[in-house]
Amino acid sequence: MLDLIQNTIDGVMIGGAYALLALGFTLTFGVMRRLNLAFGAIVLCGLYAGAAAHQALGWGLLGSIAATLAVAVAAGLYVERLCFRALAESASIAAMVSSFAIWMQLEEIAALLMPRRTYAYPALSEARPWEWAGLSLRPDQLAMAAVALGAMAALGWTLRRTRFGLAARAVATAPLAARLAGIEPARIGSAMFLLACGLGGLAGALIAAVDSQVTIKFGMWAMLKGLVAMTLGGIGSIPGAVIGGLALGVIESNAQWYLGAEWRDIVAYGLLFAVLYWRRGRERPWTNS
Amino acid sequence: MDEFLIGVLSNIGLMSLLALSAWLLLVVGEISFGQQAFFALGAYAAGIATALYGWPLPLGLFAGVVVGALAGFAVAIPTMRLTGLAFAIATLAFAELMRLLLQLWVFQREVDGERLGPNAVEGFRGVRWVYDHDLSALGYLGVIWGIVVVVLAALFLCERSRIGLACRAVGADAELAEAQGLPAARLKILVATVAGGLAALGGGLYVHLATYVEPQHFSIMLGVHALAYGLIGGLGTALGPILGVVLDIGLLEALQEIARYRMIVFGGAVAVLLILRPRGLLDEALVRRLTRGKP
Amino acid sequence: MIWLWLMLSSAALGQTRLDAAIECAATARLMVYDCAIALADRQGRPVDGAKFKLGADMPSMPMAHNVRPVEADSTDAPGRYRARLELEMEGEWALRLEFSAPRRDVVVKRLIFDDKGGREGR
Amino acid sequence: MLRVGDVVTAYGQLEALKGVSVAAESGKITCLLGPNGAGKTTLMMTVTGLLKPKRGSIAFEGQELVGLSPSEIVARGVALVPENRLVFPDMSVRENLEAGAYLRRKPAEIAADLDRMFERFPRLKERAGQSAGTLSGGEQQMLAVARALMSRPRLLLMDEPSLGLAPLIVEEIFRIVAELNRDGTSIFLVEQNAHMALKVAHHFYLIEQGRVTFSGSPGQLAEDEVIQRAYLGSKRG
Repeated sequence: MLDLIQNTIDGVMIGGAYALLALGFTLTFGVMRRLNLAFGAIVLCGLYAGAAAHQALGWGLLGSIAATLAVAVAAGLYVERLCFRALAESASIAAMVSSFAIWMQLEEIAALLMPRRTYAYPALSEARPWEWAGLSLRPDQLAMAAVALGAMAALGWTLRRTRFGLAARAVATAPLAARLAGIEPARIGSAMFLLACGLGGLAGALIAAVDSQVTIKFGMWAMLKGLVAMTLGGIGSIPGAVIGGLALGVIESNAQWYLGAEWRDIVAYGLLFAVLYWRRGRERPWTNS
Repeated sequence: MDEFLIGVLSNIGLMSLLALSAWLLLVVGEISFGQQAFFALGAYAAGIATALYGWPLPLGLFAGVVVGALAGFAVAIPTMRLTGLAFAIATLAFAELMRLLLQLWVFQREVDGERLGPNAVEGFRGVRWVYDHDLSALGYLGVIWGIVVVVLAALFLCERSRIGLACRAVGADAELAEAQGLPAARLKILVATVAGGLAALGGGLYVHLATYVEPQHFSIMLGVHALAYGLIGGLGTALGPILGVVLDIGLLEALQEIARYRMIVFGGAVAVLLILRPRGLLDEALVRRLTRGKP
Repeated sequence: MIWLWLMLSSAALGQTRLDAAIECAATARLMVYDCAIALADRQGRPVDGAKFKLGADMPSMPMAHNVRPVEADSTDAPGRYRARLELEMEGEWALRLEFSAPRRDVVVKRLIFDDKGGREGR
Repeated sequence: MLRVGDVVTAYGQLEALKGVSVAAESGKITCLLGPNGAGKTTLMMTVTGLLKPKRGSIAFEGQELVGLSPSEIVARGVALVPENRLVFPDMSVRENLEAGAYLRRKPAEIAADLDRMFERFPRLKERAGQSAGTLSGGEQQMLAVARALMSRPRLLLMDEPSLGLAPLIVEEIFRIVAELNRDGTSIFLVEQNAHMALKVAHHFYLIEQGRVTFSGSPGQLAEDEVIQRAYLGSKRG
């Protein structure tokens, strides 16, 4: 029982970061109906920039996170202009494949500039774990979960309470009606795309700071986790992305504990396949948001 | 011929089979991120047949194709009711499951005093039929391209058949095709089966060239490349995916000066190309214009 | 046709298979490594006079990263060879030894490369 | 106020509007009647900038609208109540109305207009917090009208407001149309329901197969014939 609780706590912590990655996909998918395959690579570029700032300029945690966010948004702007803005409405497969090509491009640039296997990222916290009634809690993981939660709350507030959020939800639920109200879906889509890249950068920075390192494989990892978490919660649903992220974290940590590390991802993918099968994979962009 | 060139040409042929597999599904309107799983199944099945049981290569390849096609069929049945992104992610989930299970799978036999066979993350080494039978690199290149040409010829024949036309109709608009009495779901399952077999054929050929495979060969990276080649080359003809592979692996790899920057050049070029031609270089409209007037 | 020819091609040759141990050291130039290769037969006896090329492939993306193979040179030590390899990035690589003598054969070894060098393992 | 001159709009090779000229006068209700597929919705989408005409001009208060984006056209004072009551189903009634005022920047004025809408459409006030997808068809139509009004248009375009609604509700809708007009909004509406439209319109056009085939005031053509042609078109009838 204690194990289950401990695993669930650990799972929720990492699940917060997964949820941010999933939201990155959901926000773009909701407004643009497009899958951004370069999402992981965008996050990777940000993290490499953060690590470079840390290594070359001696920047600390906040500086590195700022560099990560800035470069992730800049890379996002490049991807948005090249792969999404320029392609007509009907060419969603082309936009996806084009973003894949840019994924490869960004990763190659990252590997050329920084060809080492691992780079150090400033640690979130080096405080010792807190022990309580047989449970342990890592302060850095708690901080990660708290920041992720804060970011999600801010996102929720933005969507519900601001003019931009209102417009974004209008575009997501009825794009034609939104245009008739004077909202420009392309502009909202671009802004949402960049916001998603920022959230992805934040999630990446949190995870890299907990691991205090980053490798070239992070981009692919982030993309897969985000995609799986988004789909678990229902493709395109905002609360679904949050629930999917948390669920993925909890499932993974319990599967790892009870079945072994090699089964962790097997359980996650098996469940994903089953969820798609039972829910018939309905796409529910931004419902109940 | 230069060995490096033979190697590159062999890779183009192998990748073409995988790209054709992804392209077939694109033709019926489905995006698959998971064709690498069938490539893996073909590689493991064919390798087991020749290396562990001493089957001749053709029989081993055939075994691989059967396994791949059966798997393609088995996966198609539950996934065909999904559409769009959900289908793509389901194929991804399947392929990753496959890869992770291969990481656990140990199946070894003693052959000539050596333990051979799939060995979890260590992979499957010692598939040396080609070397044991002293088939030259050039000879094996001939085998690969002989098969690619046969496959292409078969696809061209299909393209002009009733099934080919029906597949195009389903790809253009599945609901409309169904309303016209075409069995869209069954056609898609048929295509997924053929695509599974085709990818497995590529995998079987690959393992005998490389002499070894390991599960991480078959990550999503491989599958999405295959998918991208299909779209870049063009959806209009089976030559499209081959053109896509040649452009990437062939042209840029062969120019060694820029090989290090290959993905930077290629990635950017693809993005620009797709803005100009969202259905690829050899898209349906171009193919129609080129073939117009011919019998 | 192809099938027939393959079926008729020679039966398995009785042979001595090779085993290789590889270690690579980083050089002053980034991503360039000096690799030392020890060849032995299955009984563990050093094998001299082999001719082979050393190539590399990234297991995470097969068929795409073709590093042009380099010829390995023999050294004075028994069964020892060396080759200088240039890679595209650090990480996991499958090194492929393609032999033309004593007989055509392939040995594949997986190494992990970092700033110090490349070692076998995961 | 609105002058549409010789507009041709095509979907690929197919010309849906083959040179349409209509005008809507300030302070009046103008009505365009015609059967399904005659090009009514295409004309609405062309005027609002959702479709680009192949040729022709659309002038609003003397300014050319062709080439402007839908958002710029809304900003000039032309708003469309789209066909099929296109509301934002997952947003509340109040949020739907706020979205209608998206281009306006003065919160106080918007709030005042919101109150005015709730006054005019008490049913919407009752359901202000409810999501729009749960409203009845008639309520959704009211919401769509109110949302368009929230942009403070000088010309309100309406695309088949009576479509798929029960007769009683249709009457209410047309009562509101007349009321809005009395309060000073110019209205240009397309309809198939000639009977109701002729009751409120000051001027009407008939459109058949992408061409305007009649222009006049109600009464200039026998109602039976108008109804016949508005439903079926003259060539088939």
